Amino acid sequence: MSAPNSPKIIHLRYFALLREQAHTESEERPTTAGTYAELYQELQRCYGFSLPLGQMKVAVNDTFVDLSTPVQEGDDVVFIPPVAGG
Amino acid sequence: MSAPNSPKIIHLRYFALLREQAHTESEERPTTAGTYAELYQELQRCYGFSLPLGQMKVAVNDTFVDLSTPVQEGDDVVFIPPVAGG
Amino acid sequence: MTICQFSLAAEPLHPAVLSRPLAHLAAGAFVSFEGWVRNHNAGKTVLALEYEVYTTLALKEGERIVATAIERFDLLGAIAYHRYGTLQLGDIAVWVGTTAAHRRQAFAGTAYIIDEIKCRLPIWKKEYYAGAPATWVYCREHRH
Amino acid sequence: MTICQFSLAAEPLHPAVLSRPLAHLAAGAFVSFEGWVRNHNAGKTVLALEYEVYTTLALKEGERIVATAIERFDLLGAIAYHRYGTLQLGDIAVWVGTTAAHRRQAFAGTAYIIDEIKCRLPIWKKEYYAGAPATWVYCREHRH
Repeated sequence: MSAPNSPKIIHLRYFALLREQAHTESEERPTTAGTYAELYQELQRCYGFSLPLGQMKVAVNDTFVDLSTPVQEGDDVVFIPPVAGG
Repeated sequence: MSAPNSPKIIHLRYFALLREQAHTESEERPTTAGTYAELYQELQRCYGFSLPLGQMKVAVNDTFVDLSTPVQEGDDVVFIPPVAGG
Repeated sequence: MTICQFSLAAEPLHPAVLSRPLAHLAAGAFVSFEGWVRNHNAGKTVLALEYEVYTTLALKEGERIVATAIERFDLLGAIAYHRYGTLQLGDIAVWVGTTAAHRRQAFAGTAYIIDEIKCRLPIWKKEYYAGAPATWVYCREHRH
Repeated sequence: MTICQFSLAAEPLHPAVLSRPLAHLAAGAFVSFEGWVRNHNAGKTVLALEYEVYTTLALKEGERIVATAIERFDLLGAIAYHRYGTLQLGDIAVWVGTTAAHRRQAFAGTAYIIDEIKCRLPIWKKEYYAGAPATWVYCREHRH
Protein backbone atom coordinates (compact mmCIF):
# COMPACT_ATOMS: atom_id res chain seq x y z
CA MET A 1 0.00 0.00 0.00
CA SER A 2 2.80 2.45 0.88
CA ALA A 3 5.70 3.29 -1.44
CA PRO A 4 9.16 1.89 -0.51
CA ASN A 5 10.76 3.84 2.34
CA SER A 6 7.58 5.76 3.10
CA PRO A 7 7.11 5.78 6.90
CA LYS A 8 4.97 3.18 8.62
CA ILE A 9 3.04 4.12 11.74
CA ILE A 10 3.58 1.72 14.63
CA HIS A 11 2.54 1.68 18.27
CA LEU A 12 5.35 1.35 20.82
CA ARG A 13 5.14 0.53 24.53
CA TYR A 14 8.07 0.88 26.91
CA PHE A 15 8.80 -1.01 30.13
CA ALA A 16 11.35 -0.76 32.92
CA LEU A 17 14.64 0.90 31.95
CA LEU A 18 13.38 1.68 28.43
CA ARG A 19 10.34 3.43 29.87
CA GLU A 20 12.56 5.48 32.16
CA GLN A 21 15.00 6.42 29.38
CA ALA A 22 12.22 7.22 26.84
CA HIS A 23 10.34 9.22 29.51
CA THR A 24 7.11 7.72 28.21
CA GLU A 25 5.08 4.52 28.48
CA SER A 26 3.93 4.47 24.86
CA GLU A 27 3.88 6.38 21.61
CA GLU A 28 2.61 6.26 18.03
CA ARG A 29 5.66 6.58 15.80
CA PRO A 30 6.28 6.84 12.09
CA THR A 31 9.40 4.94 11.09
CA THR A 32 11.29 4.02 7.96
CA ALA A 33 13.16 1.21 9.74
CA GLY A 34 13.05 -2.02 7.75
CA THR A 35 13.40 -4.48 10.65
CA TYR A 36 12.88 -4.39 14.43
CA ALA A 37 16.64 -4.41 14.90
CA GLU A 38 16.88 -1.22 12.80
CA LEU A 39 13.93 0.24 14.70
CA TYR A 40 15.70 -0.35 18.02
CA GLN A 41 18.83 1.37 16.72
CA GLU A 42 16.71 4.32 15.61
CA LEU A 43 15.18 4.51 19.12
CA GLN A 44 18.63 4.26 20.68
CA ARG A 45 19.75 7.30 18.72
CA CYS A 46 16.54 9.14 19.66
CA TYR A 47 16.40 8.32 23.40
CA GLY A 48 19.95 7.24 24.25
CA PHE A 49 18.87 3.74 25.33
CA SER A 50 21.85 2.31 27.19
CA LEU A 51 21.07 -1.37 26.59
CA PRO A 52 22.78 -2.81 23.49
CA LEU A 53 20.71 -4.43 20.75
CA GLY A 54 22.30 -7.80 21.63
CA GLN A 55 20.47 -7.83 24.99
CA MET A 56 17.12 -7.03 23.48
CA LYS A 57 14.15 -9.21 22.49
CA VAL A 58 11.07 -7.92 20.72
CA ALA A 59 7.38 -8.79 20.95
CA VAL A 60 5.03 -7.77 18.16
CA ASN A 61 1.29 -7.95 18.79
CA ASP A 62 2.00 -9.78 22.06
CA THR A 63 4.13 -12.51 20.46
CA PHE A 64 7.91 -12.86 20.54
CA VAL A 65 9.40 -12.46 17.06
CA ASP A 66 12.90 -12.36 15.66
CA LEU A 67 14.59 -8.94 15.57
CA SER A 68 15.19 -9.42 11.83
CA THR A 69 11.43 -9.51 11.13
CA PRO A 70 10.23 -6.66 8.81
CA VAL A 71 8.33 -3.84 10.47
CA GLN A 72 4.62 -3.81 9.52
CA GLU A 73 2.29 -0.82 9.51
CA GLY A 74 0.07 -0.80 12.62
CA ASP A 75 2.21 -3.21 14.66
CA ASP A 76 2.05 -3.11 18.43
CA VAL A 77 5.75 -3.31 19.34
CA VAL A 78 7.42 -3.93 22.72
CA PHE A 79 11.17 -4.18 23.12
CA ILE A 80 11.98 -6.55 25.98
CA PRO A 81 15.04 -5.63 28.02
CA PRO A 82 16.61 -8.41 30.17
CA VAL A 83 13.93 -9.80 32.50
CA ALA A 84 13.97 -10.82 36.16
CA GLY A 85 11.06 -12.85 37.42
CA GLY A 86 10.96 -14.49 40.82
CA MET B 1 29.55 -61.55 85.95
CA SER B 2 27.87 -64.47 84.15
CA ALA B 3 29.62 -67.68 83.07
CA PRO B 4 30.15 -68.28 79.32
CA ASN B 5 26.92 -69.34 77.64
CA SER B 6 24.82 -68.53 80.68
CA PRO B 7 21.71 -66.66 79.48
CA LYS B 8 21.57 -62.87 79.40
CA ILE B 9 18.30 -61.07 80.03
CA ILE B 10 17.44 -58.48 77.41
CA HIS B 11 14.44 -56.30 76.74
CA LEU B 12 12.91 -56.61 73.25
CA ARG B 13 10.38 -54.34 71.52
CA TYR B 14 8.60 -55.26 68.30
CA PHE B 15 7.20 -53.01 65.61
CA ALA B 16 5.09 -53.49 62.49
CA LEU B 17 5.29 -56.96 60.92
CA LEU B 18 7.53 -58.29 63.73
CA ARG B 19 4.98 -57.14 66.33
CA GLU B 20 2.22 -58.89 64.44
CA GLN B 21 4.17 -62.10 64.00
CA ALA B 22 5.42 -62.16 67.63
CA HIS B 23 1.90 -61.32 68.89
CA THR B 24 3.45 -58.95 71.41
CA GLU B 25 4.84 -55.42 71.60
CA SER B 26 7.67 -56.28 73.99
CA GLU B 27 9.18 -58.94 76.20
CA GLU B 28 11.95 -59.63 78.67
CA ARG B 29 13.89 -62.55 77.25
CA PRO B 30 16.80 -64.68 78.42
CA THR B 31 19.09 -65.58 75.52
CA THR B 32 22.38 -67.36 74.93
CA ALA B 33 22.78 -65.75 71.49
CA GLY B 34 26.26 -64.26 71.06
CA THR B 35 25.38 -61.49 68.55
CA TYR B 36 22.25 -59.66 67.46
CA ALA B 37 22.31 -61.63 64.19
CA GLU B 38 22.17 -64.85 66.20
CA LEU B 39 19.44 -63.39 68.41
CA TYR B 40 17.32 -62.59 65.35
CA GLN B 41 17.74 -66.14 64.07
CA GLU B 42 16.64 -67.44 67.48
CA LEU B 43 13.54 -65.23 67.33
CA GLN B 44 12.82 -66.37 63.78
CA ARG B 45 12.75 -69.98 64.96
CA CYS B 46 10.56 -69.01 67.92
CA TYR B 47 8.01 -66.77 66.14
CA GLY B 48 8.37 -67.73 62.50
CA PHE B 49 9.43 -64.19 61.45
CA SER B 50 9.12 -64.14 57.67
CA LEU B 51 11.65 -61.37 57.01
CA PRO B 52 15.19 -62.67 56.34
CA LEU B 53 18.10 -61.49 58.48
CA GLY B 54 19.55 -59.72 55.42
CA GLN B 55 16.66 -57.20 55.47
CA MET B 56 17.02 -56.45 59.14
CA LYS B 57 18.72 -53.64 61.05
CA VAL B 58 19.04 -53.49 64.81
CA ALA B 59 18.94 -50.66 67.34
CA VAL B 60 20.33 -51.19 70.83
CA ASN B 61 19.50 -48.64 73.51
CA ASP B 62 18.02 -46.38 70.80
CA THR B 63 21.14 -46.40 68.63
CA PHE B 64 21.72 -48.29 65.39
CA VAL B 65 24.46 -50.92 65.81
CA ASP B 66 25.94 -53.61 63.61
CA LEU B 67 24.20 -57.00 63.71
CA SER B 68 27.54 -58.59 64.57
CA THR B 69 27.74 -56.65 67.88
CA PRO B 70 27.79 -58.93 70.97
CA VAL B 71 24.60 -59.11 72.99
CA GLN B 72 24.91 -57.40 76.40
CA GLU B 73 22.90 -58.13 79.55
CA GLY B 74 20.14 -55.55 80.02
CA ASP B 75 20.16 -54.24 76.46
CA ASP B 76 17.04 -52.62 75.06
CA VAL B 77 16.84 -54.22 71.61
CA VAL B 78 14.69 -53.32 68.61
CA PHE B 79 14.96 -55.13 65.29
CA ILE B 80 14.13 -52.76 62.46
CA PRO B 81 12.31 -54.30 59.52
CA PRO B 82 12.38 -52.37 56.20
CA VAL B 83 11.01 -48.88 56.80
CA ALA B 84 8.67 -46.64 54.81
CA GLY B 85 8.51 -43.02 55.81
CA GLY B 86 6.71 -40.37 53.78
CA MET C 1 -8.97 -32.97 35.78
CA THR C 2 -5.56 -31.36 35.44
CA ILE C 3 -5.18 -27.91 36.99
CA CYS C 4 -2.96 -25.62 34.85
CA GLN C 5 -2.91 -22.02 35.97
CA PHE C 6 -0.72 -18.93 35.84
CA SER C 7 -1.75 -15.62 37.41
CA LEU C 8 -0.39 -12.17 38.13
CA ALA C 9 -1.32 -10.70 41.50
CA ALA C 10 -1.37 -7.14 42.79
CA GLU C 11 -2.03 -8.24 46.38
CA PRO C 12 -0.09 -10.45 48.89
CA LEU C 13 -0.07 -14.19 48.15
CA HIS C 14 -1.48 -16.74 50.62
CA PRO C 15 -0.04 -20.18 49.80
CA ALA C 16 -2.61 -22.13 51.85
CA VAL C 17 -5.34 -20.65 49.66
CA LEU C 18 -3.44 -20.88 46.37
CA SER C 19 -2.67 -24.58 46.72
CA ARG C 20 -6.26 -25.65 47.40
CA PRO C 21 -7.28 -26.38 43.78
CA LEU C 22 -4.39 -28.88 43.57
CA ALA C 23 -5.98 -31.35 46.04
CA HIS C 24 -6.17 -34.64 44.15
CA LEU C 25 -6.57 -38.14 45.58
CA ALA C 26 -4.20 -39.67 43.03
CA ALA C 27 -1.43 -37.28 44.07
CA GLY C 28 1.26 -38.57 46.41
CA ALA C 29 3.53 -35.55 46.27
CA PHE C 30 3.13 -31.79 46.41
CA VAL C 31 6.14 -29.49 46.02
CA SER C 32 5.92 -25.73 46.38
CA PHE C 33 8.41 -22.94 45.84
CA GLU C 34 8.15 -19.43 47.27
CA GLY C 35 10.42 -16.60 46.23
CA TRP C 36 10.78 -14.19 49.15
CA VAL C 37 11.99 -10.59 48.99
CA ARG C 38 15.44 -10.76 50.62
CA ASN C 39 17.14 -7.99 52.58
CA HIS C 40 20.35 -8.29 50.53
CA ASN C 41 21.56 -8.79 46.97
CA ALA C 42 25.07 -8.67 45.54
CA GLY C 43 26.41 -7.16 48.76
CA LYS C 44 23.83 -4.37 48.95
CA THR C 45 21.10 -3.87 51.55
CA VAL C 46 17.73 -4.13 49.84
CA LEU C 47 14.90 -1.97 51.25
CA ALA C 48 12.05 -2.86 48.88
CA LEU C 49 11.44 -3.80 45.28
CA GLU C 50 9.12 -3.18 42.43
CA TYR C 51 8.00 -5.48 39.64
CA GLU C 52 6.81 -4.02 36.36
CA VAL C 53 5.03 -6.47 34.05
CA TYR C 54 4.01 -6.65 30.39
CA THR C 55 0.70 -8.26 31.36
CA THR C 56 -0.64 -9.77 28.13
CA LEU C 57 2.60 -11.44 27.14
CA ALA C 58 3.47 -12.45 30.73
CA LEU C 59 0.16 -14.30 31.05
CA LYS C 60 0.72 -16.06 27.72
CA GLU C 61 4.29 -17.03 28.60
CA GLY C 62 3.37 -18.03 32.14
CA GLU C 63 0.59 -20.34 30.98
CA ARG C 64 2.91 -21.84 28.39
CA ILE C 65 5.56 -22.53 31.07
CA VAL C 66 3.07 -24.22 33.40
CA ALA C 67 1.53 -26.29 30.59
CA THR C 68 4.96 -27.44 29.41
CA ALA C 69 5.88 -28.51 32.96
CA ILE C 70 2.68 -30.56 33.29
CA GLU C 71 3.35 -32.35 30.01
CA ARG C 72 7.09 -32.86 30.49
CA PHE C 73 6.95 -34.09 34.10
CA ASP C 74 3.57 -35.85 34.02
CA LEU C 75 2.14 -33.58 36.72
CA LEU C 76 -1.38 -33.92 38.06
CA GLY C 77 -1.59 -30.16 38.45
CA ALA C 78 0.49 -26.98 38.55
CA ILE C 79 -0.23 -23.42 39.61
CA ALA C 80 1.99 -20.35 39.62
CA TYR C 81 1.43 -16.79 40.82
CA HIS C 82 3.67 -13.77 40.36
CA ARG C 83 3.26 -10.50 42.24
CA TYR C 84 3.73 -7.10 40.61
CA GLY C 85 3.90 -3.56 41.97
CA THR C 86 5.81 -2.58 45.11
CA LEU C 87 6.85 -5.40 47.50
CA GLN C 88 8.26 -5.22 51.00
CA LEU C 89 10.99 -7.36 52.62
CA GLY C 90 9.70 -10.85 53.39
CA ASP C 91 6.84 -10.65 50.88
CA ILE C 92 6.24 -13.63 48.62
CA ALA C 93 7.14 -12.46 45.09
CA VAL C 94 6.33 -15.74 43.38
CA TRP C 95 4.55 -18.94 44.39
CA VAL C 96 4.68 -22.23 42.47
CA GLY C 97 2.94 -25.47 43.46
CA THR C 98 2.80 -28.80 41.63
CA THR C 99 1.40 -32.24 42.38
CA ALA C 100 2.30 -35.62 40.93
CA ALA C 101 1.97 -39.29 41.74
CA HIS C 102 5.62 -39.36 42.89
CA ARG C 103 7.95 -36.80 44.41
CA ARG C 104 10.66 -36.68 41.69
CA GLN C 105 8.12 -35.41 39.17
CA ALA C 106 6.82 -32.73 41.51
CA PHE C 107 10.33 -31.53 42.43
CA ALA C 108 11.37 -31.41 38.76
CA GLY C 109 8.14 -29.70 37.70
CA THR C 110 8.33 -26.97 40.36
CA ALA C 111 12.03 -26.33 39.66
CA TYR C 112 11.37 -26.10 35.91
CA ILE C 113 8.56 -23.57 36.37
CA ILE C 114 10.54 -21.22 38.61
CA ASP C 115 13.66 -21.49 36.39
CA GLU C 116 11.61 -20.49 33.35
CA ILE C 117 9.72 -17.75 35.20
CA LYS C 118 13.00 -16.17 36.28
CA CYS C 119 14.48 -15.94 32.81
CA ARG C 120 11.61 -15.88 30.35
CA LEU C 121 8.65 -14.04 31.81
CA PRO C 122 8.44 -10.39 30.61
CA ILE C 123 8.63 -8.91 34.09
CA TRP C 124 11.24 -6.53 35.44
CA LYS C 125 12.56 -6.04 38.93
CA LYS C 126 13.84 -2.75 40.35
CA GLU C 127 15.64 -3.04 43.65
CA TYR C 128 15.80 -0.11 46.09
CA TYR C 129 18.93 -0.07 48.27
CA ALA C 130 20.22 1.66 51.36
CA GLY C 131 22.85 4.16 50.20
CA ALA C 132 22.95 3.19 46.52
CA PRO C 133 20.83 4.08 43.50
CA ALA C 134 17.86 1.83 42.66
CA THR C 135 18.69 -0.62 39.88
CA TRP C 136 16.87 -2.79 37.36
CA VAL C 137 18.38 -6.21 38.05
CA TYR C 138 18.09 -9.14 35.70
CA CYS C 139 18.49 -12.83 35.15
CA ARG C 140 21.85 -13.53 33.53
CA GLU C 141 20.33 -16.23 31.32
CA HIS C 142 17.69 -13.88 29.80
CA ARG C 143 16.08 -15.79 26.91
CA HIS C 144 12.76 -16.69 25.34
CA MET D 1 19.24 -18.05 64.16
CA THR D 2 18.99 -21.30 62.23
CA ILE D 3 15.78 -23.26 62.73
CA CYS D 4 16.42 -27.03 62.80
CA GLN D 5 13.42 -29.09 63.80
CA PHE D 6 11.98 -32.58 63.38
CA SER D 7 8.67 -33.63 64.95
CA LEU D 8 6.22 -36.53 65.01
CA ALA D 9 2.55 -35.58 64.95
CA ALA D 10 -0.58 -37.50 65.94
CA GLU D 11 -2.89 -34.83 64.50
CA PRO D 12 -3.39 -33.37 60.97
CA LEU D 13 -0.61 -31.08 59.70
CA HIS D 14 -1.28 -27.46 58.73
CA PRO D 15 1.56 -26.24 56.47
CA ALA D 16 0.75 -22.55 56.84
CA VAL D 17 1.33 -22.88 60.59
CA LEU D 18 4.33 -25.22 60.35
CA SER D 19 6.29 -22.95 58.02
CA ARG D 20 5.95 -19.82 60.16
CA PRO D 21 9.18 -20.26 62.18
CA LEU D 22 11.15 -20.27 58.90
CA ALA D 23 10.40 -16.61 58.11
CA HIS D 24 13.82 -14.99 57.67
CA LEU D 25 14.66 -11.72 55.93
CA ALA D 26 17.89 -13.12 54.45
CA ALA D 27 15.99 -15.97 52.78
CA GLY D 28 15.19 -15.63 49.09
CA ALA D 29 13.78 -19.14 48.60
CA PHE D 30 11.43 -21.43 50.44
CA VAL D 31 10.75 -24.96 49.16
CA SER D 32 8.25 -27.29 50.76
CA PHE D 33 7.35 -30.92 50.16
CA GLU D 34 4.12 -32.59 51.24
CA GLY D 35 3.56 -36.34 51.04
CA TRP D 36 -0.15 -36.98 50.55
CA VAL D 37 -1.99 -40.27 51.14
CA ARG D 38 -2.79 -41.48 47.61
CA ASN D 39 -5.79 -43.56 46.56
CA HIS D 40 -3.59 -46.08 44.71
CA ASN D 41 -0.30 -47.93 45.02
CA ALA D 42 1.21 -50.66 42.84
CA GLY D 43 -2.12 -51.15 41.03
CA LYS D 44 -4.21 -51.50 44.19
CA THR D 45 -6.91 -49.16 45.51
CA VAL D 46 -5.78 -47.72 48.84
CA LEU D 47 -8.50 -46.98 51.44
CA ALA D 48 -6.43 -45.72 54.37
CA LEU D 49 -3.05 -46.21 55.97
CA GLU D 50 -1.39 -46.49 59.29
CA TYR D 51 2.06 -45.42 60.42
CA GLU D 52 3.72 -47.11 63.36
CA VAL D 53 6.79 -45.37 64.72
CA TYR D 54 9.73 -46.17 67.00
CA THR D 55 9.51 -42.74 68.60
CA THR D 56 12.84 -42.28 70.40
CA LEU D 57 14.97 -43.42 67.50
CA ALA D 58 12.78 -41.70 64.88
CA LEU D 59 13.23 -38.35 66.64
CA LYS D 60 17.00 -38.86 66.85
CA GLU D 61 17.28 -39.89 63.21
CA GLY D 62 14.89 -37.17 62.05
CA GLU D 63 16.84 -34.43 63.81
CA ARG D 64 20.08 -35.80 62.38
CA ILE D 65 18.64 -35.75 58.85
CA VAL D 66 17.45 -32.13 59.17
CA ALA D 67 20.75 -30.98 60.72
CA THR D 68 22.76 -32.67 57.96
CA ALA D 69 20.65 -30.98 55.29
CA ILE D 70 21.22 -27.56 56.86
CA GLU D 71 24.97 -28.07 56.94
CA ARG D 72 25.32 -29.70 53.53
CA PHE D 73 23.13 -27.25 51.59
CA ASP D 74 23.81 -24.09 53.60
CA LEU D 75 20.15 -23.69 54.55
CA LEU D 76 18.87 -20.83 56.69
CA GLY D 77 16.34 -23.17 58.28
CA ALA D 78 14.64 -26.56 57.89
CA ILE D 79 11.63 -28.16 59.53
CA ALA D 80 10.08 -31.59 59.02
CA TYR D 81 6.97 -33.22 60.47
CA HIS D 82 5.83 -36.84 60.13
CA ARG D 83 2.37 -38.09 61.03
CA TYR D 84 1.75 -41.40 62.78
CA GLY D 85 -1.39 -43.41 63.53
CA THR D 86 -4.27 -43.85 61.08
CA LEU D 87 -4.43 -41.50 58.08
CA GLN D 88 -7.17 -40.96 55.53
CA LEU D 89 -6.89 -40.40 51.77
CA GLY D 90 -5.63 -36.91 51.02
CA ASP D 91 -4.08 -36.42 54.46
CA ILE D 92 -0.59 -34.95 54.65
CA ALA D 93 1.67 -37.76 55.90
CA VAL D 94 4.86 -35.73 55.89
CA TRP D 95 5.73 -32.06 55.56
CA VAL D 96 9.21 -30.65 54.88
CA GLY D 97 10.10 -26.97 54.51
CA THR D 98 13.49 -25.34 53.98
CA THR D 99 14.74 -21.82 53.35
CA ALA D 100 17.97 -20.60 51.81
CA ALA D 101 19.42 -17.51 50.19
CA HIS D 102 18.97 -19.11 46.74
CA ARG D 103 16.53 -21.62 45.30
CA ARG D 104 18.95 -24.41 44.32
CA GLN D 105 19.94 -24.88 47.96
CA ALA D 106 16.35 -25.01 49.16
CA PHE D 107 15.32 -27.49 46.44
CA ALA D 108 18.31 -29.74 47.20
CA GLY D 109 17.79 -29.50 50.96
CA THR D 110 14.10 -30.37 50.85
CA ALA D 111 14.70 -33.27 48.43
CA TYR D 112 17.49 -34.62 50.63
CA ILE D 113 15.33 -34.54 53.77
CA ILE D 114 12.39 -36.38 52.21
CA ASP D 115 14.69 -38.94 50.54
CA GLU D 116 16.32 -39.73 53.88
CA ILE D 117 13.02 -39.77 55.79
CA LYS D 118 11.61 -42.30 53.34
CA CYS D 119 14.43 -44.80 53.68
CA ARG D 120 16.03 -44.20 57.06
CA LEU D 121 13.44 -43.13 59.61
CA PRO D 122 12.24 -46.06 61.79
CA ILE D 123 8.60 -45.73 60.80
CA TRP D 124 6.44 -48.35 59.12
CA LYS D 125 3.48 -47.97 56.80
CA LYS D 126 0.60 -50.41 56.54
CA GLU D 127 -1.70 -49.88 53.59
CA TYR D 128 -5.35 -50.96 53.66
CA TYR D 129 -6.76 -51.91 50.23
CA ALA D 130 -10.11 -52.58 48.62
CA GLY D 131 -10.32 -56.32 48.02
CA ALA D 132 -6.77 -57.27 49.08
CA PRO D 133 -5.12 -57.91 52.43
CA ALA D 134 -3.49 -54.98 54.24
CA THR D 135 0.27 -54.91 53.71
CA TRP D 136 3.36 -53.40 55.33
CA VAL D 137 4.97 -51.61 52.40
CA TYR D 138 8.54 -50.40 52.40
CA CYS D 139 11.16 -48.30 50.75
CA ARG D 140 13.27 -50.46 48.46
CA GLU D 141 16.45 -48.65 49.49
CA HIS D 142 16.00 -49.38 53.24
CA ARG D 143 19.26 -48.39 54.94
CA HIS D 144 20.64 -46.55 57.93
